[in-house]
Amino acid sequence: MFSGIVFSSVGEFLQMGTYAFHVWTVYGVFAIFLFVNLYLPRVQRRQFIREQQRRAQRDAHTGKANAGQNAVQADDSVVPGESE
Amino acid sequence: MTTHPSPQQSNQRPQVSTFSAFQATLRRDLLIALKRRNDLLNPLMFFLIVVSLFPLGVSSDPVQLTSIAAGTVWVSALLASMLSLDNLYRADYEDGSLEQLLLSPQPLYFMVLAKNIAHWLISGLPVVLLAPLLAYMLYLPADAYWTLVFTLLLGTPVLSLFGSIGVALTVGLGSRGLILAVIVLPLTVPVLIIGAKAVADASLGVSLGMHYALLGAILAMSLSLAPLASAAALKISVN
Amino acid sequence: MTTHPSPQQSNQRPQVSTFSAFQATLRRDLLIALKRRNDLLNPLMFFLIVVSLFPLGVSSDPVQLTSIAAGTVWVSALLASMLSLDNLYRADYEDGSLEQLLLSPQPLYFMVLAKNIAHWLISGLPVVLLAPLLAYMLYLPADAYWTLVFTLLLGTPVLSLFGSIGVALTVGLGSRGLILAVIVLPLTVPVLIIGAKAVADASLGVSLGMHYALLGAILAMSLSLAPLASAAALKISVN
Amino acid sequence: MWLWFSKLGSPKWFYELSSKWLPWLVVFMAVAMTVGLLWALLFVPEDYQQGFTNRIFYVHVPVASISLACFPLMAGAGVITLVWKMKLADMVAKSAAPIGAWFTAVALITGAIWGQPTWGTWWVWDARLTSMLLQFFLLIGVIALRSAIESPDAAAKACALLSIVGAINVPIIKYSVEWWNTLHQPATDLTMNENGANGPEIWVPLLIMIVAVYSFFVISLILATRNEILVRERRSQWVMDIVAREKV
Amino acid sequence: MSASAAATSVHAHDAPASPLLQASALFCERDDRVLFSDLNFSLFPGELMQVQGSNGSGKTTLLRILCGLNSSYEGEIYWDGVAIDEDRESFLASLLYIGHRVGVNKILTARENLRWSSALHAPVTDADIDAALDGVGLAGYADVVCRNMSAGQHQRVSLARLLLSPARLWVLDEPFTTLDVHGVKTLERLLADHAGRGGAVLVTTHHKLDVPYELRRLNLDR
Amino acid sequence: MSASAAATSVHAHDAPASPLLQASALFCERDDRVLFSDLNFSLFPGELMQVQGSNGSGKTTLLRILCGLNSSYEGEIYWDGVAIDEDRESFLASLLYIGHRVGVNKILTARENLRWSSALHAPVTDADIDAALDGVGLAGYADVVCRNMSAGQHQRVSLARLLLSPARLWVLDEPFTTLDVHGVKTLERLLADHAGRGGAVLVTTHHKLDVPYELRRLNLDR
Ligand code: HEM
Ligand SMILES: Nc1ncnc2c1ncn2[C@@H]1O[C@H](COP(=O)(O)OP(=O)(O)OP(=O)(O)O)[C@@H](O)[C@H]1O
Ligand SMILES: Nc1ncnc2c1ncn2[C@@H]1O[C@H](COP(=O)(O)OP(=O)(O)OP(=O)(O)O)[C@@H](O)[C@H]1O
Ligand SMILES: [Mg+2]
Ligand SMILES: [Mg+2]
Repeated sequence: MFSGIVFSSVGEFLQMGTYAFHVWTVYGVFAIFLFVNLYLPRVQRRQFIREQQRRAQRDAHTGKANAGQNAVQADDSVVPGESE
Repeated sequence: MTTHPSPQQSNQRPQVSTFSAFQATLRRDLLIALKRRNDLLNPLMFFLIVVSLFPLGVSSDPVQLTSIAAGTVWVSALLASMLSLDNLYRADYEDGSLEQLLLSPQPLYFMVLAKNIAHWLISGLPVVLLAPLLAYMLYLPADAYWTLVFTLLLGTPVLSLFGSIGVALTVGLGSRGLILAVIVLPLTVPVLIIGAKAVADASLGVSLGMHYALLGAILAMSLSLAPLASAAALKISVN
Repeated sequence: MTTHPSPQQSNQRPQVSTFSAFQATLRRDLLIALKRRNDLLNPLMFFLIVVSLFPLGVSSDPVQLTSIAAGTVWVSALLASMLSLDNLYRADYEDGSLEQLLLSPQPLYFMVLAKNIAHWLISGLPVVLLAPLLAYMLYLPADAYWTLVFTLLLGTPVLSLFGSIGVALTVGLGSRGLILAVIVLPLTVPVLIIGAKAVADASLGVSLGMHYALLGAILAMSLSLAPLASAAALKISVN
Repeated sequence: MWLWFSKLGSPKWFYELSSKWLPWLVVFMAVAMTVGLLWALLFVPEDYQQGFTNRIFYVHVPVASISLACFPLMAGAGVITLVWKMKLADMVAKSAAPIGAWFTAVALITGAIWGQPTWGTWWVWDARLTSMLLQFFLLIGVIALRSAIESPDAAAKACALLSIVGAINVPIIKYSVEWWNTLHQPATDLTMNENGANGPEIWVPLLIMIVAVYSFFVISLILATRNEILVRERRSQWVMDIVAREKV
Repeated sequence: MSASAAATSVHAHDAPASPLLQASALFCERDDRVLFSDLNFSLFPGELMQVQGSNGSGKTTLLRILCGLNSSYEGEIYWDGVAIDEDRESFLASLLYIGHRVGVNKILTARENLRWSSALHAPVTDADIDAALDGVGLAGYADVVCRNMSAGQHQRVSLARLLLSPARLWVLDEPFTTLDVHGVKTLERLLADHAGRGGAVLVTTHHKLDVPYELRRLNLDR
Repeated sequence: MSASAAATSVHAHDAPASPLLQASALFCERDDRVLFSDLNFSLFPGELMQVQGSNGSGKTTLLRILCGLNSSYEGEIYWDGVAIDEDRESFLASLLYIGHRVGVNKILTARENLRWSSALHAPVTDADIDAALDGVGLAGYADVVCRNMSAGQHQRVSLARLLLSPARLWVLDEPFTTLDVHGVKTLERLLADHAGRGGAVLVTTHHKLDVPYELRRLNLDR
C-alpha cells in the first residue's frame, strides 16, 4: 500500500510531470480557501471586539447607560460578516 | 348611515364563505389586469420580442434556427413569466391591500391560489397560445407544435406558482426584478429541461409519456405546496 | 438654529456649481448601490443564470452552442441591463427624490447623465467583465473574446442610456418591468445586431472596423441626446 | 428531549461548548490535513492515464462531496427556525450559506482545472457539473435574499423558507439534469469514476482527506457561527464580559 | 425620542364582564431600542382608546403587533380570553385594521375597492357601498378611479370600510391624516358611535380628539 | 367635494414694493372638473400664506402648478416679475418644495439624504446638517438609516431641509402630517421665522395654524 515517495527530487516534485500548473493552482486555491475560512473569522472577531470596546469606552465617557436606550446613536451594526 | 350594521348584529350576519372570497380575489385581479390592458399585452410582446431577438442575434439560417427553436421558445416563455410576476403582490403591498388580505379570516392558501391563477390566466395562457406562431417563425417542425403547446400548458402554471414564492419573499424590498430572477430561475430549471426536451424529442418521434408524466407530477406538487410557501413568505415580508 | 442661513444672506451665498451637483448625484447613486450590495451582485448573477439556461434549454452540444454563443451572450447582456434599469428612477419617484431632482436649478441633462453613468458602472461594466467567462462556457472561439468585450463596452452604455428613456417614460405607471422591456428592447435591436454580428464575424477573420465605427457613432449620439430625452420624459412622468 | 433542545438553542451554551471543543477539533484537522496532503502529494503513485493530475483528486473530491451537504444542513436549520423559532439554528444557517458557496466554488474551480488536462476543456455541460453550477446559483440566491432584507428577523424566516424550498428542489434539479444529459450525451466520455487502479494506496489518503476537509467545514462553520452569536447577543451581559476581558 | 414605556390605563372604567382585547406583558425592541416593555392593558366593549406618544415612540409598531402583522414581540395577546395565535380566525373575523397604507388600489374605482375588501369579511350590496361612501362624504365618487382622487379622498375611501364592516374591533393608525375639518368631524362621530354600540376602537393620532365620548389614553412616552 | 373656486386674498397687506410670486388668471381642470378658474394672487416677501380647502379642492394641484411640476393649467405665474417659464433657473434657485412624498431615500441615512438634496442647491457642511437635524428634534439620528425611522421621523428629516436651504420661497404640502405635538410647534415657529426674515411661505394644512405671525389665507372652496 505504501510505495514510498514517488518523486526522486524536489524539482521533479515541483514539476508534477508536466502538470505543475494544474496541480499547484489547485493546491493554491485550496490553501487560499483554507486560509480565508479559518483566518477571516478571527479577523472579524477581533474587529467586533475592538468596536465594542470602543463603544463601551465612548458610552462610559458620555455617561450613558450601556444597554439599549442609546443605541440609536449610530451605525450600531458592526457585523463582522459584513465588514469586508 | 342607515345601512350601517351595528356590531351587535354582526355576530348574526352570514360569514363570507371561503369560496366567495376566493372568487372575489380572482375577479379583482383579473379586473385590474383588464383595466391596465398593458398587463395583458406586455407578457406577449415581451415573449415575441425576445424570441425574435434570436434570429437577429444568432443567425437567420433555418437549419440552425430549427435546432434551437424549442429551447428558445421555452427560455423566452420562462423569462416572460418571470418578468410579469413583478406585479403579483407589489402593488398590493405598496397600497396596503396585502395587509388587508393577510388580515382576512379566510385561509390564505386559497387567496394566494386565486392570485396565482389570475396571474397565469393573464400572463401564462396568452404565451401558450402565441407559442405556435413563434415556433413557426423559428422553423420548428410542425409535428412538435402540439407538444409545445401541451408542455407549456403544464409548465407555465408551475412557473407562476414557483415565481409567486419568490415575489412573496422579495415584495418588501427596494430593488426587485433581478433578485427575483436570481432566486426563482434556478428553481425552474427542471421544468425548462423537461419541456424543451419534450419538444425536441417530439420531432424525433420519441414517445413522450414520460415527459408529460414528469411535468404533471411537478405541477400537482407545486399546486398543493407552492401556495402554502407563498402564504408563509407573504406573512414574513409584511412583518 | 444658529447655523441657519437667513434668506437675505442667501443671495450672497456661493451657488452650487453644476459639476458638484453632478458629482453629488453620481456619488449618491453609487452609495445606494453599495449599501444594497445586491444591486452589484444581481445583474451579474442574472446574466450568468440566463446564459446557462440556454445550454439547458437548447442543447449541450459544443458545436451547436458555438453557433449561438455570440447571440446568447448579447441577448443576455441586453436583458440583464434592461432588468436592472427598474431601479434607475423608481425608488426616487416613489419617495419624492425625483421631484427634488427636477426642482434643482441645475441643468437636468447632467443630473440624468450622472444617474445613467452610475447605472452603467453598477450593472453594465460587471457584465462586460464577466462576458469572456460565459463566452468560454458557450464555446465561443477564442479569437472572438476581445471583440466581445469591446463591443459590449461600446454597446452596454447605449443600453443604459436608451433604457433610461424607457424607464423615465414608465416611471409613474403601476406595472413596469415588462412595459419597459417592450418599449426599450426594439430600440436596442440595432446595437444587438451589430454587436452580435461583430462577434460572429471576428472568428471568421472579417475586418471589424465598420462594426466598431457604427457602435461608436451610436454611443456618441446617444450620449449627447438620450439624457435630454430622459429628462423630458421625467418631466412628463412626474406631472 | 425538550430540555436538551432548548439548551441547545441557547447561543451561550453553544458558544461555551464550542470553546471547549474547538482546540481539539483544530488539532485533529491539522494532523489529518497534514497527513492527507503529504500522502496525496508525495506518496500516491502516478496514474497511468492522468499522470500526476490525480493529485487534484484529493482536493476536488472531498470538497465537492462536502459541498453537497450544505443545502440539507440549511434546510434542516430552516425547519428548526420556522417551527421552534430557535435563534441558534438561524445563526448556523446564516453562517453556512457563504461557506457552502465557497465549497461549491472551490469544487467548480478545482474541477475545471482538472478538466483542462483530462478532458481538454475547462468546462462541459455535463450533468454533474451543471447541477453543481445550479446549486451554486441557489446558494447565491439565499445569500442575496439574506443581504437584501433589512430586518434580521424577517431575513431569518425568509431564508429558512427559501432554503427549504431549495432543498426540496435540489434532488429534482439533479435528476432532471442527469436525465437531460444522458439523453443527449456529448461526444466526450465524461464519466468521472474511471480512474483505473482503485487500490488502497488511492483511497486511503482520499479517506483521510475527506475526514480532514469535513472537520475543516465544521470548524469554519463553528467559527462563523460564534461570530454571529457575539454580534447578535452583543447586548447581553456574558458577551459584554467577553468583550471586556479580551485583549486585542 | 422615547425610551421604554410601561403604559397604564388612565381612566378607571365601569368595565363590563370581560375584556375584548387584552395585552399582557408586551415587550418590543427595534433596532436595539426598547419601545415598550411590560405593557399591559385591556380593551373592553364600548371603549375608545387613543394610543399616544411622540414620533417614533412605537404606536404603529404596537398596533401592528396587536393585529398580528408584526411578530417581533414578546408577551401575550388575548382576544375574548383566547390567545390570538390559537384562534386567529375568529380574531380576524372581528378585526378591522386601517394602517398608514390605506389599502386602496389606485386602478380600481372606489366601489370595486370596497367590494373586494368587504368580500373578505362580509357580503355587502352595491347599495351598502353607496351608503357607506355617502357616509364619508364621497357621494357620487363611487365609480371614480382612485388614481384620480386627492390624498384626503383616498383616506375617505378606506374609511368607508368602517361603515361596511361587521368587525367589533377597529384598529386605526392615524386615520385623520389628510382629512379636512369636515372629514375629521365625521370620523370622530363614527368612532364614538361605534364605541357607543358596544364596539371597541384603538386609534393613534397626534391631533386632539374631540369626541362626545369617554376617551381612554395609552401613552407610550416615558 | 368642492367645485370651482375663485380665490381672493383675504387680508389687505401693507405690501412691500413688488411681489415675489404672482399668479394671474390661473385655471385648472382635472377629470372634467374645474378646480379653480381665474385665480389671482400675489405673495410678497415676509408673507405666510395658508392654502385652504376641503379634500379634493385642488390644493396639491395648485402647489405643484406653482412649482412647475404640473403643466396642465392655463394662466401665468411670475417670479420676481418674470414669467417662471422664462427664467426657470433663478426661480428654482429660490424655491424649496416639500410635497406629500417627502423625498427621503430609505436606504440612506439622514445625513446622506440631506447632503445630496442640499448639494442640488447650496453647499453645506456636516456641522450644518447636524445643526439642522438638531433643529427638527432629530439630534443623534444623523447616521440612522431612514428605513428604521417612524413616519414622523421621516417627515422631520425632510423638514431639516428648511434649515439648510437658502431658498426664499417655501412651498409645503401638508408638512404637519404625522408630526407629534412638539414637532408641530417647532415647524410653526420655523415658518414664522422664515417669513419674519423676509422669506415667503405657501403652505397647505388642514390643521389650525397657530403661528405668532400674520397669516394670509387662500381658500379654494367655493
Ligand atoms: C467544474 C468541474 C467539476 C465539477 C463541478 C465537479 C463536481 C463534482 C461533484 C459534485 C462530485 C460529487 C462528489 C460526491 O458525490 O461525493 C465530484 C466527484 C468526483 N469528480 Fe468531479 N467535478 C468536476 C470536474 C471533474 C474532473 C475534470 C474530474 C476528473 C477527470 C473529476 C473527477 C471526479 C471524481 C473522480 C469524483 C469522485 C467520484 C465519485 O465520488 O462519484 N471531476 N465532482
Ligand atoms: N392624477 C390625477 N388625475 C386626475 N385628477 C386628479 C388627479 N389627482 C387629483 N385629481 C383630482 O383633482 C382634484 C384635486 O386634487 P388635489 O390633490 O389637488 O386635492 P387637495 O386639495 O390636495 O386635496 P387633499 O386635501 O385631499 O390633499 C381632486 O378632486 C381629484 O379628483
Ligand atoms: N422597519 C423598521 N425597522 C427597525 N426599526 C424601525 C422600523 N420602523 C420603525 N422603527 C423604529 O421603531 C420606532 C417606532 O416606530 P413606529 O413607526 O412604531 O413609531 P410611531 O409611534 O408610529 O411614530 P410616528 O408618530 O412617527 O408614526 C422608531 O423609533 C423607529 O426608529
Ligand atoms: Mg406611526
Ligand atoms: Mg393634497
